[in-house]
Amino acid sequence: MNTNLYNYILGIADNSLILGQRMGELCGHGPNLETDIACTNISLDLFGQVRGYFQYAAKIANDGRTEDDIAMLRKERDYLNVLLAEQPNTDFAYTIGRQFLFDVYHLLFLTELEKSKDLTLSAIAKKSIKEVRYHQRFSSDWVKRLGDGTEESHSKMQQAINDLWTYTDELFHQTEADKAMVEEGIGVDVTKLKKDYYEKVSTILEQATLEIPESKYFQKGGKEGIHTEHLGFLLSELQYMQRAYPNMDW
Amino acid sequence: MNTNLYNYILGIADNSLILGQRMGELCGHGPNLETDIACTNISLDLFGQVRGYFQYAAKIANDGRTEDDIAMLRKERDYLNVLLAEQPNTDFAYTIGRQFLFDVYHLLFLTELEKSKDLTLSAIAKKSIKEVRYHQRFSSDWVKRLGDGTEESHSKMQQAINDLWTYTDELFHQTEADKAMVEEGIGVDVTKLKKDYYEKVSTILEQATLEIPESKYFQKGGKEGIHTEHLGFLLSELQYMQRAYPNMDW
Amino acid sequence: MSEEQVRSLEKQFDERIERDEKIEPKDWMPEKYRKTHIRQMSQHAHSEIVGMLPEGNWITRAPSLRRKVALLAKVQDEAGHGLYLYSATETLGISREEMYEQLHTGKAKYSSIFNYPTVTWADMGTVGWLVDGAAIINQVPLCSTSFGPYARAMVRVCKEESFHQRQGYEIMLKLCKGTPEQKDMAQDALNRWWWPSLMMLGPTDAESVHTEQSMKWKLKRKSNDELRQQFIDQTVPQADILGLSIPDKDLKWNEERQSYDFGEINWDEFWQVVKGHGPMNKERIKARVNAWEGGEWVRDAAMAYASKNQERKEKQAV
Amino acid sequence: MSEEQVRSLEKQFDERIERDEKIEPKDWMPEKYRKTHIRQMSQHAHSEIVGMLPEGNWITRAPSLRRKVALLAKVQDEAGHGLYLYSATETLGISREEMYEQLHTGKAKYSSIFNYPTVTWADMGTVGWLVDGAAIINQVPLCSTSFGPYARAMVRVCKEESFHQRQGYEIMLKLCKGTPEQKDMAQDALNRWWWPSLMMLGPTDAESVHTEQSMKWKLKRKSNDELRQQFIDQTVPQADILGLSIPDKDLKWNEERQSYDFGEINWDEFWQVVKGHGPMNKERIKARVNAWEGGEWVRDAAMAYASKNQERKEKQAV
Repeated sequence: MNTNLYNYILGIADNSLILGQRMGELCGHGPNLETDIACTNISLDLFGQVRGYFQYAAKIANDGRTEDDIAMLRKERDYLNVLLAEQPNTDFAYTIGRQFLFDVYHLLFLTELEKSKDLTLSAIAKKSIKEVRYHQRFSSDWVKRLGDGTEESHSKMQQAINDLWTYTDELFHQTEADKAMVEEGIGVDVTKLKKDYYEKVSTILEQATLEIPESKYFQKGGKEGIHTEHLGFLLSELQYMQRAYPNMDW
Repeated sequence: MNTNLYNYILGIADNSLILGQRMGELCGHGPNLETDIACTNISLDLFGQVRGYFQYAAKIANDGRTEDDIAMLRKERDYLNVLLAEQPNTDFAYTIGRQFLFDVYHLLFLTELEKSKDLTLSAIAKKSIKEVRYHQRFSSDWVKRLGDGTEESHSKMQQAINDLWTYTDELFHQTEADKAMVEEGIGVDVTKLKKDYYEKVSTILEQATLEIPESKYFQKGGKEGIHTEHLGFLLSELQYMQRAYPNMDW
Repeated sequence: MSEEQVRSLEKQFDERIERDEKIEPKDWMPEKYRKTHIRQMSQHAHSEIVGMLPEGNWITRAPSLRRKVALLAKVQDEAGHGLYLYSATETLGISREEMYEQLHTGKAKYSSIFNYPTVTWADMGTVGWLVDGAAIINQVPLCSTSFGPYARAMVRVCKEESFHQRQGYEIMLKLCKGTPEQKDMAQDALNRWWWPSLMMLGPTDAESVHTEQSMKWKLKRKSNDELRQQFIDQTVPQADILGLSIPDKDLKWNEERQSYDFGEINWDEFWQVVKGHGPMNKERIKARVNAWEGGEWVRDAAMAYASKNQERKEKQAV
Repeated sequence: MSEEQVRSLEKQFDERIERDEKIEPKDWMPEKYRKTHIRQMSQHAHSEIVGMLPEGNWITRAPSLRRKVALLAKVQDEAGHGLYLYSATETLGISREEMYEQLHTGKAKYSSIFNYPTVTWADMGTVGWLVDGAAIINQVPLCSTSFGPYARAMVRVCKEESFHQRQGYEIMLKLCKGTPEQKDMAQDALNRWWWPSLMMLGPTDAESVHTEQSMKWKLKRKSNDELRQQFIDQTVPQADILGLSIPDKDLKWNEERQSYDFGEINWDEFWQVVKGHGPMNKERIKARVNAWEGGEWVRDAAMAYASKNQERKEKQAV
């Protein structure tokens, strides 16, 4: 199999998988019905994308594994999502901050991925862009509402952005699979998205009357499968049924 | 194998297993170092007891399963602990309340179990009584401190007792395995512990200036493997390694 | 208004309903009609919202991506139903906040079935198959109820519910065609959910209040016992197809009635749950209250932001 | 006190230390001695407490009951070490609350190794083997340090630590004798923990402050670089027994020095972590602050209860 392509797809899909799982945790517990619906909807969109990616990955792997095997039967060190995606729902400001910092990246990324030589990836990207544009609008709007809302919400939103900021730089790190795929005209050169990303993010943060963090220190590791301590617990839920009842159809 | 004896042991052991797991969750997060140490110690004692019970159960089952297989590879419907044991660490008052309401039962139970015709069970009981007497002193002391402490702690402790009270009656329900074991002089007739239990509990609650709940409604089901929604999540952590890495030695 | 005027309005009102005309929010209506509708519709909305919790419980643990997506979509639909049922109720002059207040303090009820825990994945099947099944039987007649906003909401709800029911049944089918372990799981879920589903159709006619008036207003077309019989007659053959046994030793086909006879329902359990002492009552309300209270700062921020924005616009307009 | 008197006291003090006499809390001591000891001992206590977190992270997921019991016991020991190190530090005139305050605000440090995440079960092995191993090398000389309470605490700590280290090594042994998957897990953990463990022994001598004074007070017997070399020389053969490779391509036996040469340490990473920007710094402090703040009402209750009890006793005595 084309290992680089396979790993490349996993890198993309795991972001949606893990973030989708986080959003799914909130279902039924949102601050009001409208946001509850929106968060569930984001989760739904992300899992829809995940299915597309993993079905394709299963085809490439061609070793009998299904989309579910790939999604739910890897070990913690084999998940390639960025650390940002796995951060917990500490409060609604974190949920929104995490979503926003990912959405801006996600939209830039998919817009480039649509130009991929790989037609399957291009097609998934095309379909996803519409969804992610909506996600970005939703999360940006809420960043503004919370940032420019009350004193309390401002401080919570700022705190969330400060804490999550440290995970943004990783979005623009290239893995070996990334580089190989860029070379082949299949992958996106994420390093080129960085400038636009921070500009877009900064614009929204300014509109939200929030300070742009100045930290020079960033965390990375997710793309190499070295995660924060949060991921293991998320996986124990995600994988529970597949692990406890192996080799069954559902 | 002696199915009744096997199930009887599981019923006892699962209480300690699940409660031990709950106490273990708190390790490093207690309100101060002394309570942190005490809670970890209770968890440690309970898991020590669990090992004794499950080693014995494995011997009885005699089907190649180990103590760990029995502890960690059953399905959610096969855990026989009382609902009380699985209630979450909502706050320290719940943790203490849960422990207290269980400890009083546990000590009464073990005191009877020590008289069992089954020498292994009797020996485990004898060893455990010393530990559980300490647990009961710890939890009773804290029920009093919180009940008769500040206004805030009083209200939290009362709330916890009110909520947890509904799970106390199940402690005195007899399963089929219970009845069979009582008949054989192996098991404890829990129905006979009820009066002493509520007397002891009431005495402490009164000393703690707390009201004794008057609810006539109780929850049960744990002894038949029908649990609250909390247990599944607890199990997904408890079982994670055994599920993800089957048939390995650690 | 004179008593006579009121009586005349009431007469016209009754005649409109009789003629199957829809009553709209701006129309005159008897206070009792308004109150009854607020009670029933908000209870219905609450049921949708609380009903998200037992299924939401399995979202993070759904066994396949396909099922996870379907479950998310289903719970989202329920939130949507809640949303437009609340909106429809608001047309009667009560705010969503007031309705939440009633839910959180226990003044308003919701379907008591949601006070049972979802303990295995198979419960996602039975909840869809039985609970949505019973709900549809309750709700289909409401599509032609007299109050316009409610009737229109129900048309939409029923369409989605029947999709949900099929989805639940399909989960069961898959389990029953699966390994023995899966089939056991399905049977176990049926064992736990069967009786609560029968109770879902309400107390026996003998103990049911409000019925006569509700019939007149077309809030009800059949009695609880009739609906229950309909549910049983429809569901038993479905269980047969699954190869599952209904946990009722008294259940048998009555050739004469062309209907199933069935065993005694444990009404003590029903009333215990209705009165707030079911396995999950406290948890459900706690979850809703936590979400609402924990979300207060978020809602406050949204309001503050909206009014700032409004001011900004007004300033620009000057 | 005149300057001369102080100098005389200092001279006597230095001589006592020279003679290997223990300094006790009530003895006169230079202010700098007190401050240095408060800093180092509280930092040591904090390390025990924060060090509970990375291992506590695996308690609920330990792969066997035996390992779970051992892990609980180990973390409990660490809490115990924290407890008597805080007590020993309190003899120098600082309260536990003040020390916590310093920890929570970032004024006080703790061993920076605990700012790395424990991502697999094998990390429980490497933490015991390498982290406790490095700790012992740091701590054994402290058993004969000049300040009595610290020296006595360290005797106890070191005994338990060496038990912990053996326990960690045994976890590694089991993994390395297990399936290929388990051995990979062990190698992966070694890869991640090796360099941070070397950093644990402190900055290179060139960059190390306080050293000379600490040597005099027997807070330090060897330089950081000497300790690091000792750690490496001791650990490499242990890795060989496990069949694991040290992730350092420059590592090789130097026949002349009878010691291992090793590669360049990434000091940028070290300083980044020390300055608070390691992978888990924020999380660790947040966990401690949450426990402390969340436990305030509990501590308040205990105090209120104690003073009520005191009053009751006094009344009875009257």
